Amino acid sequence: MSETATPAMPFLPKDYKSDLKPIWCPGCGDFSVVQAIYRALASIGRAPHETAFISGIGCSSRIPGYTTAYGFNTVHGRSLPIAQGIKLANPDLLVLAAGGDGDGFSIGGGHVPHLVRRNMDITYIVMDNQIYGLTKGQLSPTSPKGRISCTSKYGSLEEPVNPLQYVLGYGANFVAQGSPADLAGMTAIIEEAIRFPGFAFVNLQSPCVTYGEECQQIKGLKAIMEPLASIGHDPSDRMKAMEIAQYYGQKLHTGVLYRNPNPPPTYESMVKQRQEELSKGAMPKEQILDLFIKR
Amino acid sequence: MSETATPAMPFLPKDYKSDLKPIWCPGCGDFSVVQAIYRALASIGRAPHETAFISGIGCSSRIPGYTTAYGFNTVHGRSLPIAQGIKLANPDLLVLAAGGDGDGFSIGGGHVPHLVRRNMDITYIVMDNQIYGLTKGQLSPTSPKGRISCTSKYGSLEEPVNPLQYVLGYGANFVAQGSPADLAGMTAIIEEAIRFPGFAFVNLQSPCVTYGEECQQIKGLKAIMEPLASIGHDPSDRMKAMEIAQYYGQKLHTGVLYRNPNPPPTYESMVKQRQEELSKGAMPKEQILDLFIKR
Amino acid sequence: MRKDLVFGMAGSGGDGIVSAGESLLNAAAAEGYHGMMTKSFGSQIRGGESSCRVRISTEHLLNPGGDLDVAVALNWEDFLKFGAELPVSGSTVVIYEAATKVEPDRIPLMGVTPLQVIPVPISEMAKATAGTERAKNTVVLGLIAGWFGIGREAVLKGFRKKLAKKGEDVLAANERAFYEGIKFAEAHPLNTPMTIALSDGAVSGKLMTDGNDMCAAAAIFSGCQFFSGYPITPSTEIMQFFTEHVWKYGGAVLQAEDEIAGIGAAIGASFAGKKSMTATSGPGLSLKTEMMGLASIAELPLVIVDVQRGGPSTGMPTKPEQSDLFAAAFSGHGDVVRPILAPTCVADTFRVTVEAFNLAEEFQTPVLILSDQEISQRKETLDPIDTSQFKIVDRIRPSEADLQNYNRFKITESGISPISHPGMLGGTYLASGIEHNENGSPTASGEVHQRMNEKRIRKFDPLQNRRDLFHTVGNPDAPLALVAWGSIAGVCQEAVTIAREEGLNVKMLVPYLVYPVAEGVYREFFASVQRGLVVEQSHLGQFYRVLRMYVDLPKGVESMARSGANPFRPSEIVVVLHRLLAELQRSQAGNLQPQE
Amino acid sequence: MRKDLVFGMAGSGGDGIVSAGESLLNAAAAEGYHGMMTKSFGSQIRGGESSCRVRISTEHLLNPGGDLDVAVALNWEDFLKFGAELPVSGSTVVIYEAATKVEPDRIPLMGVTPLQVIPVPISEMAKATAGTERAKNTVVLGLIAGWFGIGREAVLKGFRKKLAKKGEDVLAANERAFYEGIKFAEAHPLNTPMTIALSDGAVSGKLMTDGNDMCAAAAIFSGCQFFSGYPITPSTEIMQFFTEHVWKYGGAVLQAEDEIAGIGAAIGASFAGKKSMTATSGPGLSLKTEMMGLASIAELPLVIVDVQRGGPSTGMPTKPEQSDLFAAAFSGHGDVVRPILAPTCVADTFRVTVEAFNLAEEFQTPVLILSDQEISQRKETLDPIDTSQFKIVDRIRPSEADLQNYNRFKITESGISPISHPGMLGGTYLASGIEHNENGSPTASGEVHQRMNEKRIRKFDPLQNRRDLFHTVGNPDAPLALVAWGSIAGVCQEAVTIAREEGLNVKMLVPYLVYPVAEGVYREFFASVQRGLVVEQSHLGQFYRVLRMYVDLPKGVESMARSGANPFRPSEIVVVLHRLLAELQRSQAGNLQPQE
Ligand SMILES: Cc1ncc(C[n+]2csc(CCOP(=O)(O)OP(=O)(O)O)c2C)c(N)n1
Ligand SMILES: Cc1ncc(C[n+]2csc(CCOP(=O)(O)OP(=O)(O)O)c2C)c(N)n1
Ligand code: SF4
Ligand code: SF4
Ligand SMILES: [Mg+2]
Ligand SMILES: [Mg+2]
Repeated sequence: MSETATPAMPFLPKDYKSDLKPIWCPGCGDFSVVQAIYRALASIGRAPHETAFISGIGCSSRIPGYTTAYGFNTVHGRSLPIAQGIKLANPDLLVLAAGGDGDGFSIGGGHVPHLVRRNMDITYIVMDNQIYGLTKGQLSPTSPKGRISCTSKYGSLEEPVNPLQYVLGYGANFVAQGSPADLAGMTAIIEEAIRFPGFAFVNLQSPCVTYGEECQQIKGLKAIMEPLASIGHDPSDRMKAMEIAQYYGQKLHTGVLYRNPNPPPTYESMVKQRQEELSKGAMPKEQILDLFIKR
Repeated sequence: MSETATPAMPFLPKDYKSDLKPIWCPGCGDFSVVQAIYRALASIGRAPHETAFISGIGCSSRIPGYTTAYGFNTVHGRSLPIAQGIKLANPDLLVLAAGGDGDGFSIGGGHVPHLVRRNMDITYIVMDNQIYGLTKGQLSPTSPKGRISCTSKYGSLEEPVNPLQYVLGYGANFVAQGSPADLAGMTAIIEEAIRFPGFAFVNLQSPCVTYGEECQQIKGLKAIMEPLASIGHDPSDRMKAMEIAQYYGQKLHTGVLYRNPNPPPTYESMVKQRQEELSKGAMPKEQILDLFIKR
Repeated sequence: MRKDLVFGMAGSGGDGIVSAGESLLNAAAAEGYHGMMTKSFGSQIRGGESSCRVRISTEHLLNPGGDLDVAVALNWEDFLKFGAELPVSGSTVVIYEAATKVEPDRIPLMGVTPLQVIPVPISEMAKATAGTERAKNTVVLGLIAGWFGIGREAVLKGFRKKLAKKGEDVLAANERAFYEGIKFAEAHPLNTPMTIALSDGAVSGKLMTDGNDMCAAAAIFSGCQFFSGYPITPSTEIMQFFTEHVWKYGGAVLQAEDEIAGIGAAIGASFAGKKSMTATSGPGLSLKTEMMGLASIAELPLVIVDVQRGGPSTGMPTKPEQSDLFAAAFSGHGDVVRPILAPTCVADTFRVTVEAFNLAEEFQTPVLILSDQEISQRKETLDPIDTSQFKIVDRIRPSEADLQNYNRFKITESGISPISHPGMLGGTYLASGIEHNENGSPTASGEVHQRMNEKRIRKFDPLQNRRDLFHTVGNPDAPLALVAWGSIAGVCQEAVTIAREEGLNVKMLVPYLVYPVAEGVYREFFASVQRGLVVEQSHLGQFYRVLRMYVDLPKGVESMARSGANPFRPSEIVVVLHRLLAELQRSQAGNLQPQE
Repeated sequence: MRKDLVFGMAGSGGDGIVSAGESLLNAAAAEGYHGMMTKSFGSQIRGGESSCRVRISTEHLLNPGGDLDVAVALNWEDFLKFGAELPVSGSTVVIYEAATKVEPDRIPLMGVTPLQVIPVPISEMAKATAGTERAKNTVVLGLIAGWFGIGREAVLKGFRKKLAKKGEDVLAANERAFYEGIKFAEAHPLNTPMTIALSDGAVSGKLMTDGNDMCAAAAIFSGCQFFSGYPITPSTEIMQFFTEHVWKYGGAVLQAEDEIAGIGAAIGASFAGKKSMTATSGPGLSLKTEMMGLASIAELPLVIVDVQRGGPSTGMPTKPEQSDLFAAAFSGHGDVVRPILAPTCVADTFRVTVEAFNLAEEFQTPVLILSDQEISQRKETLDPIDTSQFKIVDRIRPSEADLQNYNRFKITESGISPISHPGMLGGTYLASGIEHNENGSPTASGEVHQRMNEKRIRKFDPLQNRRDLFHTVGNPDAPLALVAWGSIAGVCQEAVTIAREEGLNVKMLVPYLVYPVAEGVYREFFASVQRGLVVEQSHLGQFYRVLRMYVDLPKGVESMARSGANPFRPSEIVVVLHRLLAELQRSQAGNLQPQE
């Protein structure tokens, strides 16, 4: 997000709220997530129409429709490639991507490392409820081993995905975790992620009240919550962040796990530089066929 | 691989070599890889017809055709799902999967973590030449940043994938690296990987003589080679393995990076247990419609 | 006395309208009736609108019916959201919650005057008798028992089973609510009584299930030992059934990371020698496109279920449509033929699934089953199926002689080559998606490519003669005809019955084998036909177009096609048949050829 | 003196046969001839067999020719691997390496007696003059200059440019080898001299390029500022062109991690308001299936290139075929129409690509360009193209008034709704693959679904009248006809020319708009037709089937279809045309209707 494009005119959280009534189950964690996003966007202050909000498919992926940004509710698992095309086509936009744990780490899991290594300035928020909500309760990649669900009648046989460890392993420069169990903290994390100049990943443990287990509800999450600030974690220490990430699923560490103090240049900034260099003295596109003239 | 199925009759490396003449470029590193595989298989001693060798598409993915195993040269990036179906359908088979860096970490990258977390006893060998060989020299996910290729005329803008770090991050129980720059070492690593009871990952820096850069050829690789044994690495130390993995691309660490001294049960062993438990007293399949009788 | 009653009920998610429907269906089945139930929901996971349609009959049912005989609205807003799915007509009795405060002559059904409109203080009655509004659905069941004579005994019996665990109090409260409903009905008799004839059906041994469970059970019966797939509405229940039962038969199931891996693992299992299956719905089918081509060229048996929903893209996940036919037949690059079978109801899903496995094994090919959201999720009562009647086919394995110098892709007379699998001594070969020689080795020869394409397509020739995969109704010489596949075929069949009762000489063809097009079957069927309809639920009339590719349809045969979630009703079709007959008579009178 | 010569040469990878072909083509072009060159390789990356075909003519060329006039075999094993791609006939002069020790009357071409067979000690001559066998290809160029009169000057000029950096020695060695070839030719004159007429073509300003580069250049000309895709033979060069040039025009290119991401990013760029493109070949097209549906329902402009190769699956990556038509038109679940355009040669790839962007923008839809391996990789000389003649279309943006109460998916008379993009104040909306209302909000209403399907398909109606996207040849009243699309159209066009020279009254229709089928255009074209052929390179005759879906073909129109990598030759088609004429005459004599 280029700072220069930020207007002086202030926006309120409600300016980012659309008229569409959420159809989430009463009590779903995603209600808090969208509130946090309204607030984070307001405090950043970019106009809604300069924001593109991309998602896949899932309960969580309905979120762009509840904002006044340009929204794109794409197909299951494909928010990230589409978000990258948007960012490259217009780097001045504030680009958010969001979706569920299944959307991001099952069907969409192949796209994550490539966005990370391209380091485009896109913020990716996963509403990790450790279940497939929209399709009514199947195993998700983050469901714990042994979890009984309608597709694992006798318990899951797989180790869960560890989103934090994966994304750190991909070399991300900003990795954080939050939860509706701490609305203020979650808002602050989202805001910081958006402000971070480069790719930023936020995992949110957002309870599914309908298909989630007891321990994944707000109360359960609060019981295992451990704010990183409270344990004096230094977010510039990548190896330490990796170690903490191993507790995913046992503890809920909230806050910034890793923030690269010297963020590398973004992909789009390198593209811009290349465009500037190469467009100098280029033949007009109307004459591009001259390239083929045999001399 | 179940040990009990191993026959007493010995096999020689040539018993695993098929009549099909490799069409790799003269000098291609993959020639050494297939030799190493013949030898490793011979010393393990399972019959070729009890071995299933699955690949995707790429120069490297031609490898199953050069063996006398049951081979399946599938489609680009999909060797792992297919290998898993084979293993679950017949856990007694020795199942090998192999392919290129593009096959495994670009188009197929989304499948790797899921095989890792399912921990089936499949050995996955990547012939990492840091380029797309078959399609004639495009950028691969492991190509270094700045690499000039026919799809990066002014240099790549992306950080490369780090296969070792990724797979360790996914929680693999066996991760090793080798290279045709050390044929004997490579053979030993492959053999050890196959013998490991559970998923095993082997990254092989195998030079592409046609599209590879100077520093990626045997000579260049030898110059940066550092056998893990020579630096006294303890392969049971996962965090240390993670640290070493960071040198991917700068050094060529050969040997076993990580081997879980207490390998967890494989997926197929849990499946077997479940089958045994549940088949007891089950109604014959001819009567399965009785489940729907309204009483 | 009627033979048949169609109930449609709607309310908000918490109203338990679907559970009332299930109780009604169960009660009717217990009393020996035939029954069918479909459900429909809004997009919300919880708390949105929900509805069901229950049809009860003294005879075997083919479809969930057209206009409602009885409409129950717990609130109007939700009821109206279902639009054409719950059509009220001049012969409908409308029952609704009096607390909505809508006057009976002001109910929001523009242009329709129902047979009778009855406000009932349903929630009040629930609270008064059971102490909670949640018993509203029980009151509704009482009303239905009272007015329409269904379930008086059986509903209560069902409660006793269902509520056993919840204790005597709950049971008693529900009984009170139920009787309160009956009492109300008795106190307010209908203007025109609407009771259903006594059932003559057998009471015991009847099955009750939906299309997804039936499909999975049939697969296991066929010897399927491997399923892998990725959840997607409305097909997920197939995988769920496998995760519960397949282990018992030495099989395994894998919930894959996506649809590509889902079909991939199933292909792997087939390569390893096991019968295998994957199931999905539209978006997943699209993702499986590349892998379907692999299975075709590698000649591996595989059954793929596509439970159609509204498309394109994410589209309408909870609504049925028949618009995946193009994709099923033609998705994927290159020259490929993939057999497609389609059930028309829950009952024949069994037969179709068994046939799909048989064709897959016989022809070493992926076979698609095109079901749809309606069949897959509707519950039907069915007569017992004698499974011993079904033949199970296994792929042809190489003989000792074949294995002497084994050529996996040998060009045989039938085009089918004996197939080995890992573990079989002497049978090793290279399977691949690359064009290959008879022994499996890759080739870049155009001649080999041509021969192999020819082999892979010629092998399906016997399907042209599978007349048993078609069903015909009516007089073979009829000049008027209908063709329909899938769930809409049941609607058409009812239309034909009505039309024939009204004196029209009309016949009907139902293909279970939808593709490849068995040209001879259609040619014969159309021989007598001068006017006809190809009826389907897809905007483009996909089946009509596919037929045209291979069959010269008589000029008077038209496409009758509409997007999904707007099911044709038998009456609509009958109207068009009358129009066609009139045209035909006019043209015969003037001795004109049918117009183009 | 001939107007036209077709050379075919083959050798092993190191023989430099392709580079000789390029020198010959360049030389011919420099001398003012029209030229065309195709290459073909075995599966090896290096060291396998390789071949090329160079056709040189005094007139504009439509195809790379049928039987060879001149065959050059550096060794027989490799030459034979190309089979029908390098057909030798009774009028071919065969030149081959004497070191192969094959007697001239024993060359391994069963059943063919060439016009003349000449063994030449090519490698010996190379070693003797240039000191290295690697100069074999230069000797071949000398032989060609000597015998056929092409490139005497221009080849040497080309050497000077090409070898400048390698120093005088290398240049001199090559000159010696070249003259040695000429000397040999002069010493052994042909039995029947075979020189080509002097070209009358303009020497300067001619373009030379292949289909992939042309496509990419046309895209940039059309204002395309974003490309993303994944490498795949034979389409990769399109992406490569972009990576070199698009930055200059403020654009960007992304090599995606797979084809799904490739089309995904392109859809994203289009949503963001930029013209964008992706390109692939068969397997990649299959993978893009789901995303194509998303672009259709979200109504986003996008150009997708599919460079067809042999299928199904990985198939024959380096050979052309026309078997992706079904996939292009019908892949993907749900009711969708996607326009498909196809070039027939390198020259019209420009026009077709510009048109593809125009249609994509006008109709807010993905548009497919179906090219094939041959067009994409064959080099052609072409006359300069006046780009100022081309109109560039941009998507219709919402007006101030539209933005007052913006409905992105407004149901308009044309079916096309003004489209905003991020950054546009007042234009925010939710794009989605879910069925939606006019304002973009999700819906589960069957009625809305039906209206939206109708809108999304009705908007293509104007394509029915785009007669400018068709090309006709011959007498409009002809009773005999050909229809062909894509690269085979150039072959057919030559067949028509020959047939007409032979007195047949035959005409031809070439569609650049392949789908949707413009029914009226075909109806008009077929009005006079009693016998005809739909010619294509796909085993299933996909185009013939697609035509049948929408057009009642005259009974005498047949499918002439064959798998790829076995291109039809003009002479084969002419033979069939004669057969059809004979049948027609017989049937007219007997006053019979054409038989079914
Ligand atoms: C290609 C495709 N596959 C499957 C689906 C069905 N589907 C929709 S959402 C979903 C998963 C939902 O889980 P998650 O991503 O965790 O989101 P949540 O609903 O839990 O927020 C699935 C499997 C689909 N719409 N498209
Ligand atoms: C779906 C699909 N996409 C793309 C291709 C083209 N393709 C074949 S191999 C390959 C990459 C080869 O690179 P790698 O996997 O690293 O193997 P290598 O040839 O280097 O051994 C590509 C892009 C294909 N065959 N199928
Ligand atoms: S199902 Fe779960 S995730 Fe979906 S809306 Fe309901 S509570 Fe939220
Ligand atoms: S192109 Fe490279 S990877 Fe492929 S065969 Fe040749 S050397 Fe090996
Ligand atoms: Mg979830
Ligand atoms: Mg590679």
